[in-house]
Amino acid sequence: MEQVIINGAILSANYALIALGITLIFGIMNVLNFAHGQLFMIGGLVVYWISAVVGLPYGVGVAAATLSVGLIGMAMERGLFARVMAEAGREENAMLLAVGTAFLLENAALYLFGEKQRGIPPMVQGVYRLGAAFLPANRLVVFLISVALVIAVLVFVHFTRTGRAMRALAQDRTATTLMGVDAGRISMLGFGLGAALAGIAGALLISVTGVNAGVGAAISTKAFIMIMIGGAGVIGGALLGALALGFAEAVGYALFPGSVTYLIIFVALIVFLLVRPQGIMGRPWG
Amino acid sequence: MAATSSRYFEARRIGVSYDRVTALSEVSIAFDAGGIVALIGANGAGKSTFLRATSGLVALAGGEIWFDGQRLDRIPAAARVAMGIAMVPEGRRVFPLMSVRDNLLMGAHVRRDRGVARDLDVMLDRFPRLRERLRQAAGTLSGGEQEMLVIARALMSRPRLLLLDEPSLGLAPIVVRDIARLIVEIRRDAGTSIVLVEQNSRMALRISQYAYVLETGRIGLEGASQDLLNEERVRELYLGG
Amino acid sequence: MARHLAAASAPELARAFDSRRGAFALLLLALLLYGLVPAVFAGRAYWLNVMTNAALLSFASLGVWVTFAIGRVNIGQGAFALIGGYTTALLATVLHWPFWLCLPVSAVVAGGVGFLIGWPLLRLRGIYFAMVTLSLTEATRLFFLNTIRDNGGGVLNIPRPPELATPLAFYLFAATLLLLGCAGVWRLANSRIGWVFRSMRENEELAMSIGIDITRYRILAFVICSAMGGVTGGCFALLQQNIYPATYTIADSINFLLYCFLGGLEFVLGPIVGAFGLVLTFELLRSIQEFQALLYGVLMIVVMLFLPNGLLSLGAVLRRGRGGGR
Amino acid sequence: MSFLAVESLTRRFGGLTAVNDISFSVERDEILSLIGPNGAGKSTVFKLIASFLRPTAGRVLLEGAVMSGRRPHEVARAGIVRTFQETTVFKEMTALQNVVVAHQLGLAATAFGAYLGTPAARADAREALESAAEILDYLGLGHIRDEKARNLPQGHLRALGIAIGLSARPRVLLLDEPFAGMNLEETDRAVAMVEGIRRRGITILLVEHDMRAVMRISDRIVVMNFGSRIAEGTPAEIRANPAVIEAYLGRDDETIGS
Repeated sequence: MEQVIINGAILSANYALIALGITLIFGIMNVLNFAHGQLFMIGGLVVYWISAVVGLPYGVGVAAATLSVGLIGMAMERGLFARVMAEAGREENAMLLAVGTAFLLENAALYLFGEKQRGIPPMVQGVYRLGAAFLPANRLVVFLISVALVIAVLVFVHFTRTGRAMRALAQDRTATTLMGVDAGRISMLGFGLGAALAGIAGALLISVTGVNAGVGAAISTKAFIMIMIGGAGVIGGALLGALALGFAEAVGYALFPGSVTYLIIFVALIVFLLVRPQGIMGRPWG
Repeated sequence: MAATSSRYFEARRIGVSYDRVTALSEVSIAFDAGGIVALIGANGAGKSTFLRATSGLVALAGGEIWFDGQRLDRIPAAARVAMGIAMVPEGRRVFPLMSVRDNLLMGAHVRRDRGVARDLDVMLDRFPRLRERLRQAAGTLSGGEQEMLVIARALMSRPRLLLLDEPSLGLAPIVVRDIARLIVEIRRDAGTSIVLVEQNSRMALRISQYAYVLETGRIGLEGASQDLLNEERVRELYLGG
Repeated sequence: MARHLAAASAPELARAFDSRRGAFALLLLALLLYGLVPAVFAGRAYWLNVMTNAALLSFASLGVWVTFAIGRVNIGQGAFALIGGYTTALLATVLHWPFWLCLPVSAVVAGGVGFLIGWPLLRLRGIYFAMVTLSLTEATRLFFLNTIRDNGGGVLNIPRPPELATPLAFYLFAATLLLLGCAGVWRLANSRIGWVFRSMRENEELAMSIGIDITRYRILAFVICSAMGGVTGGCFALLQQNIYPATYTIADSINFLLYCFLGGLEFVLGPIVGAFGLVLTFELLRSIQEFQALLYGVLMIVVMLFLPNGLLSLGAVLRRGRGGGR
Repeated sequence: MSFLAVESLTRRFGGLTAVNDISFSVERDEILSLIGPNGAGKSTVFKLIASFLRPTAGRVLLEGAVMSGRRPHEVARAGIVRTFQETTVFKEMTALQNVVVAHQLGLAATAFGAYLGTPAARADAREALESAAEILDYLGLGHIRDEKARNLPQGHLRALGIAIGLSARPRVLLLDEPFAGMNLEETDRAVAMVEGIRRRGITILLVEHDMRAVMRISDRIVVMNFGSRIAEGTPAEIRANPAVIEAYLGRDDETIGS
């Protein structure tokens, strides 16, 4: 039981980074970022390259991952989505562009890193015991960093001028422009921040589970599940979704063999959406 | 056309089209600093479009807009706020999920000076209802409170020109009276120039000095508000005389 | 409706409903599929196989196109291909039914599942529908992975009927299927039902206000789509003589969508042009193996940025460009 | 028994009462207008009658049959057809296609029959086409029938919206602000058009701001403010009603002024 709680908390914290990122992007740009898992994957592989190949400290790797994935995100916004949005075309076109980007990033990673699962040694050694449960020190560190980052993001969007503008933009683009906010710049920053969060999540998780070039689709799917549970574009919803998925996974893996857990999660999710199409905290859709 | 304007605000023969539909054509409006100008007319006459063109939400199809000696119509919407133009859009567009406080702070987005915290306090003194609800999500306020909030939010940018789009829309008469009083006070206290678009033409004509009547994208009538208030044609337009 | 309008009234109405060009395009497609492809690739098993693949993928994408027609982005076609594939596989290997019986049953089973879950699912719109159908693909994969115990959830050694033993025979079968599907969907798109679909895509409220039972038509579109997915799954199971849970993943569901987009959503031929175009591009890029996938990705993005209405809109874009130049 | 009866209709959204205990009735072949300031709840009443919203309390009856609780397409089939404000048409279709598509009621052939192209379906298509052409000509849209709706100016779009509504063979047509944004001349033409529709034997319920047009066209007027009915009567009665004047122009308050 304790083990399930510990595992659930660790998973939830990491997932929260992913969910916050994708919901930020959805809220601001109204784009479902199909490439989110690929951004996660690139974050992990950059850390692998910096620390296992080049040999620099892990911290440098994480910083490099954050920065590079954030830049990729900003480039995606500028080069692809801002253009599609400007033409006010179909919402689906932006979605499909994200699919194309996912494909591109995945293949770039395959070309550069191959198919192999890449991992790096844990940052810290040792295992703690909490009652009947085990808590590896490395996972504890990852957990603490994730929680700290989630709090930092919450503080940023709630208490800074730019963060406020991002929230405003997600709620009413026109009214935000009327406040004198440069919507283009804030969109780019928001997309960059959302991407960077995915990158950090990957950078942290590579020391726990490892990352390979093909992991993107699975991560994106998890990200979608989380925002569907919580409601797309709502920050509190993303955190709720992360908690729900993290604990559902932890409980499921403790009770059922392998893939049954996700089968149950998907079926439960579909049933849930039929009852509550807009998620727990979401805005009504359409 | 002159390369500048001697008036504080001047729209010269401006036109606006949505897709292929003409919303405004050859509209000229000019006024000097420190007054209230009313724009009245039927639904779809182009009143809101005029405000949207002035604030930069829609591009001009023709004509020029000058404000305080500067050509306005080529400046992006966001930058116009920094120049001192604030617009309160139709339908009380608060940021519904943000707190009242955050809504007000959004209004001061363009300001970098230290006076923001003090202005917030001043604003809350002026609107005690908003102080009571400072941490509440703006979407939960009543219609009248939301109208107060969006006007206060616009004032947070310390505008020199305030554009108000139908502030009385759907509000109880008593609240309309409060709003009207507030608009008069804003002009009196801060010397802010105000363009007021209204369906409630009597209220608009009462508190403004000069007024334009828009009819399907053109100016049908203009004059001192006092005169229009007694004008038979205006009465007719709104009561089916 | 369109053809009868043409018969019933002046030719300008035929133009208004744009039916003749469609008939012509269908004829051209038949010539290409039955004439050009066999003539060029006869005896080259590899290329015939590629063409068979493209034809079957087109067929499944045509189904997805039908859900696009009602304004829904459907990322669930992989689920129905799996359902159809497993239906055929199990009926053929366990009950030893002949393929020609398995295939229609696959369509019915997949369509039936679509019918049952379509009613609640189709109330969702926009990204929520897209995400829930995506979840459906994954849920279906996991379902088969967990219910079929042997061979990692796979069904192997599916017998092929002697009629379809050669690559050419199988190709001709797939081509025929595609032509039938295309003619069927084209007829649908131009019939009263197609116009009802179009009206729902544009504005469901307005459609309701003129008395259209949008729930019924939504389900109709989804069932057609699902059944076509089921048929595709059955055919692929036979072509490869096996099926695994991983035969159709989210990536495949997304690919069906991509074909529609790349070809153009405004055209019944869109998914076919998209599928053949992408499959062939992929094959042609094989010579530069190393960069194949990368280039493929770049191409996809470029097309979507510069031809947002699909490859088939190229003609219209060029015409407009020339008109504007003058 | 009234033709269309609205009985104690109430609708709340969360804590807000948008429509509060509204009752009125419309007689056959009457033109009844529902007026009131923005936000008075007219549109909500409209949606409640067309069953696009469910009432919190109260009901709507057409010739004694309860409509509330039925789905919108069923209510349309029963004869209550609504139009939408301004530009709600099928934008990517031509005017003719818009109106032909709207001919979904009273068809002889089933959908499957239409797919196969049975003789009944062919007859349907011919009838729909003839009727569509007639409606378009009648509303003065004959010359633009092959134009894509999205390219049409607003006046034509509004007429097209009405054409779509007429195609559904309504017995009661609910018109949502048909005169909004029209100049005097356009309004005159539109008023004549609405009167013509009434002559076709269609009862009309109108939501409108343009008082001038409303006064001319209506047999009776119901005035709403803040979700409640504040007056009902003939145009002459309404014009003389002080409550209505206040609702429209605001109170003549001498304390406001400069």
